[in-house]
Amino acid sequence: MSFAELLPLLVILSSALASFVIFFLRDDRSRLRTSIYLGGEIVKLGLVLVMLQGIYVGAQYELRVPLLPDIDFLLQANELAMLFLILSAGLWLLTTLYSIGYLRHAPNRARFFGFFGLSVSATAGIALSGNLFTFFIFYELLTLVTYPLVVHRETPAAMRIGRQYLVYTLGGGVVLLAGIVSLQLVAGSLEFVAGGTLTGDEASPAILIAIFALLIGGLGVKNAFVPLHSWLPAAMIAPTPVSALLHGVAVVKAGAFGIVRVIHEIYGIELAAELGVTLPVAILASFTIIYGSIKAISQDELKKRLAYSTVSQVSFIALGVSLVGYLDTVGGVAHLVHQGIMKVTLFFCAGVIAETIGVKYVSKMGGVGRRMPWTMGAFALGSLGMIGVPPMAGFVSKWYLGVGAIEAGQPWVIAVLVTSTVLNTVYFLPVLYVSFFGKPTGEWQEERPHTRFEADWLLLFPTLAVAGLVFLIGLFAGWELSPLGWAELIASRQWEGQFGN
Amino acid sequence: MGLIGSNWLVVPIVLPLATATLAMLVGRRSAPYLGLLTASGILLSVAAIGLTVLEEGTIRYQLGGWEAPLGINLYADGLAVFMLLMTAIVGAAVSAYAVGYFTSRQDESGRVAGDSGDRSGSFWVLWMFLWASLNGLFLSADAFNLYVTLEIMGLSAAGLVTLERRQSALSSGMRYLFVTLLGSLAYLMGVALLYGALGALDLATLGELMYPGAATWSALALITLGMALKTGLFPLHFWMPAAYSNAISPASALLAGLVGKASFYLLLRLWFDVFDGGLGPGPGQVLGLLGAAAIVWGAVMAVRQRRLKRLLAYSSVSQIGYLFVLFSLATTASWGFDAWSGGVYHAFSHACAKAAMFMSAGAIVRSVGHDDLDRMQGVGQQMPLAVAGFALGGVTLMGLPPTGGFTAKWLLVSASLESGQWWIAVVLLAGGVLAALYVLRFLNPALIQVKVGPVARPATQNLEVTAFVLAFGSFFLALLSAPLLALLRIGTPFASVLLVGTP
Amino acid sequence: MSPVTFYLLSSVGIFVVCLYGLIVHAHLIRKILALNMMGSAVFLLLTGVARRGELTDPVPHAMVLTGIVVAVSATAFALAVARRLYEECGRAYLPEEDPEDLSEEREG
Amino acid sequence: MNLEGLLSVLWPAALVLPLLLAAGMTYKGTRALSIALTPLSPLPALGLAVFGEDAGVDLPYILIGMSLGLTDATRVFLLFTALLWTIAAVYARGYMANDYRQPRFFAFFLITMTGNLGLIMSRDLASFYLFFSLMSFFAYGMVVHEATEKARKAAHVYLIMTILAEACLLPAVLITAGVTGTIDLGAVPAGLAGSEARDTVVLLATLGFGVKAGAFTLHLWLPLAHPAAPTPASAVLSGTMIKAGLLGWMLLIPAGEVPMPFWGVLFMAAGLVAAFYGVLVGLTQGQPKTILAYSSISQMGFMTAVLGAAIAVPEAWPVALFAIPIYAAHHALIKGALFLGVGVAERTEESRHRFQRLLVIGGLVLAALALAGAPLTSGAAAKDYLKGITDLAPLPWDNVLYSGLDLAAVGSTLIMARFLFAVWPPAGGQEQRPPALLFVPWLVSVGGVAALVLFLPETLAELPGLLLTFEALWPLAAGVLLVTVAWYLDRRFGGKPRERLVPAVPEGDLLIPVTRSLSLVRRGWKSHAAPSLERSVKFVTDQGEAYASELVKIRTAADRLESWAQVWIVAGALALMLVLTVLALSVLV
Repeated sequence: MSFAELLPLLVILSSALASFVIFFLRDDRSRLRTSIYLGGEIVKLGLVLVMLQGIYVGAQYELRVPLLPDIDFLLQANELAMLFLILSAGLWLLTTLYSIGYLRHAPNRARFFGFFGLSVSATAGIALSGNLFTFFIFYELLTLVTYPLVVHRETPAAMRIGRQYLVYTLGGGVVLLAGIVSLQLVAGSLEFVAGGTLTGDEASPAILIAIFALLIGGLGVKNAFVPLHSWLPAAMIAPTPVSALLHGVAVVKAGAFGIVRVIHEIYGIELAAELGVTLPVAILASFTIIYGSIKAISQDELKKRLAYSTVSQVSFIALGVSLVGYLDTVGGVAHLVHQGIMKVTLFFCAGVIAETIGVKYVSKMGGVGRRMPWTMGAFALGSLGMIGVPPMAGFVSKWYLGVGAIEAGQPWVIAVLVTSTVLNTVYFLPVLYVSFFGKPTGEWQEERPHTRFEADWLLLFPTLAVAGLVFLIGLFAGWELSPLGWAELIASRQWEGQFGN
Repeated sequence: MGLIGSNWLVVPIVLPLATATLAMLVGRRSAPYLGLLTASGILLSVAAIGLTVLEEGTIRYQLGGWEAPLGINLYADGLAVFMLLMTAIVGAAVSAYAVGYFTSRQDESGRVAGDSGDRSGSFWVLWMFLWASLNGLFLSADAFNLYVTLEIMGLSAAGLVTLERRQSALSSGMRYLFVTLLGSLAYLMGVALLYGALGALDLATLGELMYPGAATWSALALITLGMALKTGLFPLHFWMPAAYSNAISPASALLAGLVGKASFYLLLRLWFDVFDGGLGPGPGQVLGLLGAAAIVWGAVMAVRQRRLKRLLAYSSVSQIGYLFVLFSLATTASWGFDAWSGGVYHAFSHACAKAAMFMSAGAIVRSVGHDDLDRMQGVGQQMPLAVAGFALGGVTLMGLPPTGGFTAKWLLVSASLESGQWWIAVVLLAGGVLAALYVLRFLNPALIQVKVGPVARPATQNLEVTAFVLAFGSFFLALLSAPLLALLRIGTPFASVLLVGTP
Repeated sequence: MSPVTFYLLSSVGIFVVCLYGLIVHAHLIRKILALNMMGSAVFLLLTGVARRGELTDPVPHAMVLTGIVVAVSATAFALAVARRLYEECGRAYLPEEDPEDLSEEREG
Repeated sequence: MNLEGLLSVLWPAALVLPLLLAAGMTYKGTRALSIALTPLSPLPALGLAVFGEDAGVDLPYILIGMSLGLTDATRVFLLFTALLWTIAAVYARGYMANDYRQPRFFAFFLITMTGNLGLIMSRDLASFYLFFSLMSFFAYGMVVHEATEKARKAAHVYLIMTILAEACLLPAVLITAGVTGTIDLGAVPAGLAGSEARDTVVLLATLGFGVKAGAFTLHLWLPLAHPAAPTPASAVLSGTMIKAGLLGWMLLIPAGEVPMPFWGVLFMAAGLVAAFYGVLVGLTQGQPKTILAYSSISQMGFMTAVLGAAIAVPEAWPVALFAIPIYAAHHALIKGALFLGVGVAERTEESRHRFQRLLVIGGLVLAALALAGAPLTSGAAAKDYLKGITDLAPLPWDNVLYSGLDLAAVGSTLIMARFLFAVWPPAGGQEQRPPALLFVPWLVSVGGVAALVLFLPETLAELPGLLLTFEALWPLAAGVLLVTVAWYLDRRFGGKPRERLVPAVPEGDLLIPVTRSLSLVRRGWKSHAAPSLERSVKFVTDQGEAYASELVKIRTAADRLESWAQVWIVAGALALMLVLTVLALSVLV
């Protein structure tokens, strides 16, 4: 087996092995655990960077193992995969540091970090899958390994929510599986091919549409399309690092990423447009965007508000790729990264605040801005990004989506964008206002002693780092290695010629 | 090579028989070691048989050199080896588990049982007989030998259920005994009719001579009835929950994992090798329909249970449904092999997973002293490995990748969609979600943390480890799909389909 | 009606009647007896089948012999279990429901 | 390093420097230095405005490709904007000297300034939008700074209006980029002119920038926010930031490409209404800063109306491109001087220094005269330039505009008189001087106002002809006459007619009915819609519960069925059925 074949596997295994070893360490051996874990992470990040460089200069990484008749287990790195991969691997490192601070004195850390690493491995697998079959394997694995994280607190409420989580995601998986099997029967191939595997001659349009509906319906659960979204706000019962990386990024993105793959590399944008299936997806996404925002307004619990905001924001990705245009595809794909980083920032902030001074509700955030200016500053960056204020990352995505929608002849999308912007403002600005200009409602519930920094440095620094990223990747979006630049690379290299222009 | 290779076939039958006899003689002290030794011997021989079959194709062995119809013929094709392998793996795991199980002084209800050593000895004898009969059943090439192995299997299985001297165990064992005897008699009646009509017992010969007629139809009906009873196909599963849940846990693991699969295997073998696909599409449809109903009904009832082992028993009712679905799918059409191999693959993965789950459940029940689901709080804290083993097994039941359940489900769903019976696909897929529900029925209370867990009970470390290892191993069964499916292709009744179907 | 048919019909008759007996009789000994009789019905059929051709076919006889051995051991085992059940709970009936199934009482 | 090299560094530096200083406010160690350096931060931009003609710089890696540069019109904008921010920054140092929230104020001040300068310097849509929203959102921090009830309310209204404005601007910008396929501001109007989306974009731009420019009906926030902010902030809010809206219109509306009579008329009408409305409402106000805010509305009305003429008639566009920036510069400097003067006058009230008091009064009067367009001031020239367009306006509007502007100038005189009455520093009092940091920048701004005439694009010889006209004189004279009469009457009747004739219009005028109707809607929702909604929700949940109890029934039925199937007879019957079915089917099928 050559290095090029092995590399994708190594990327997945590096985190999985580290996590696996951790399961068998006693809970109190935190130093050993941390070093193994961080070692795994650094190895993984290094491998990913090697791969990134290779992909950039045009190398091929592919691992193919036959598994079922006519179906291979296929790992394949390409530009799109790298985008998701680098997002998950990079944020994983920061989230780990954050988690170490977050769980400093909590029980069951070995289990937590173990499953956390496995989740990241599953995410890497999702990114690197070369066909829908492999994708599905990792997609379901992700469901499984995130379940213990959702119920990590092991309270009756957590268990109840864990059950809901599993039923929703497994239900979605089942539908997706039905779609994948049908696709295999119809097309005989599940591979992701630039421009689409399907030619449209395999079966009647009605069947192709039905399969598309199954695929999107299945992926839509993780992507949290309304009305399949209610697991996401509920899953906020998990510890904050989980909410941040997994439910803010990995799990929902798995759905969104799948939708990108299905539309662009299974059906191909032309066939999808011909079948008329893209518009319903766009409408569904738009509805989700608006519904999520409206629900977010009425949430007093900060994490819930952020969760509904996730519901809303993730659908921008689906919206972008389903609009059949070059620019909005770029915008949607770039939003994959942008939304991830912004949402991680916001969740980190929420976690820092809850951990440091015990404030979890927006209505009680008066004066937080004065007590924790850095944290709230980071929150401000993240929320301005979500609103789409330039030069934050969110603006860049919205710009591409909007301009692309016009170019693609779908002006109604502008209305969606604007409504979402206004609604985002309505639910984010009060948070900022209350925390910066409001008066404290009383003593903080459980204030940790004020150290040199306003909070535990392991919590604070990753937060500031991601907040800085929100700003930088927006500001330097024009750079060719920025997420946007990479998204353009994807669109131009992988899906070239699919678009009319 | 041929001589040595085919001689291997005898080992998995003779070795446990010999051990059983020896175990009666040596007593309870050394019986476990004998058992473990046998288990490893069987594993070895099965591996050897498997390699031979993979290399050289099917093997036929004539015991003592006597030819059919008088002599006893052994026959190993891909399917038989597959089942042997399943039995060897699960059997070895259960053996290891049993060693730990019987060294502890207390029985499951927590009372000190004076006769536990006694039971240990009987367990090993019965289990070795059972193993011999299972291996014999998989390797038999004629209908009457199948009856004999079936009876030995039924009797030793019923013996295992009644090992426990509790009223509930005895009465459910009794009921099980009646059912299994009735099933065997129905089967024997069918064989008698077949012999009357065709004048042969060798399966291959029967298959060649088969014609539709009153006798063969009746034989089919009787054999189906017998095997459906013994496997516990809905709605004839009435004996199953009690038998599985009241037996001691190693026995439950064997019953649910292997015994049910053996009678299913028998039906499968006769259905496609002898009856040429059930003499027409009709009967298969009935079984498929009942299988689909079983999936739903079993799962619904499993969710409704209040006791852990009954939950597992009903889960078996549901999972057995997956096996029978293949009868309505596996025809000579291009998807036939998919359906057939999917069902068989499901048997394998379910055997491993369910055995592991029963083993975990046994460890838990032993440790906390009851199997009341509502009082499982804190178990996850106390016995993480057992709960993890249970959960991993549960994932197989849900049919998620990378477990074997996924491969099976993929193949079955694929076949059902291809054959146009999409409603079966719906049931199969919904079954996975229902499985998640009943697995959570246990996990939900078990994972809840409590300040003070249930009082520490006897150490069950070994039991937990065994259960976990089996569950963990079976978790990755989908990754072995390619070699295992290649094995199944050898001597499959769908060879003609394969030539046409797959490139 | 040829002798074979006669044997066949009577065997089926006995089988069905005994099956009925197995199902409706609650007493364990009756059930065991019913099972035994069913076995005999099958043996009857087999012996009938053996007489079908010009020559007597030895194979069914071998089967009957083996079957009798099996039936004997099964009966013995069943009787042993029935006896033990009687010793444990003082009755020779099977409860229609699993006693631990729906009982509210829980161990503890 | 040659000048070009220096310039290419200066472009980004002009934007980065203030941001760096703003960042410096966050850390204790650098705070004092940052505050001290704040007045220097607009200087690079000022330098660019002076020397940076025709130059520019492209920064493709920023955002979607940032491009900075200046045109003739924006150069004027940059010039007065940078100048006023510099003056305001110095002034703010004095004004804020004793305020412990100083760092926060300066951080917002600097970022808002970056936005204001950046939007003028950007030559691409995205950067323009970036800086525009940067300015809009961060100005909130300045408005709310005093944290009084009034300031909070003002900031609240400001924020809501700003968000609504952004909600219009975002689509306007997106649609523009989408239909024109370019983000180059120089190419946008041409691309937009022929497209179908033109009217949509113009509508959205009108609304979006109209909020900032204080266009009639969109001005609700302005009379609240401008006075509520600290004085240096008021000066830049009213002086320069308000002009950003105007600039936005000029950049995005494809005037000069195609005639757009409808939009032209709308702008002209709205502008004139605002010009008078501002005056009328302003006259009723008592607070000097509020009066100035209304005056700004009125003055922006002038410019809006003239812009309207250029929108309607493409030929007028070059003239407008020349006249409007000059008028904007003129108004910006004067408004700055007036607002800053309010602060100075406040602190001069109780001073015994006669000279200083005279100086203050003199300066304020000078600025007021200039605003009213008195002869010899820049006002006369600026208004003259504006009038140059009226000839080109479509038919009835040329006269309407012409006389409208004159009449409005009368109004300006009145409102300035009202202002002077309000701000007039009383004589006598204690020994206290305004700090030099307030006084000096104000003096500079007044000097700027006075000297503005010298920088007009005319030769010195032509100036008197331009500045000493009857046209400039008569509105002033009429205004002064009216004021005198009013003053006399007021004195004569002891203020009663004023009370009776002049209704007390609350600050924010139209905002009151708007909020009332909103609260009416809310009450309606609470009393009617919400209960019925609750009822329907309850109905649904009731149905759900009923369904759940049905489910329980089904469940128990299932349990019963299951235990029934365990009865031997039932099981036997089922087995028999199975046999018969298999048999029947194998025979039949």
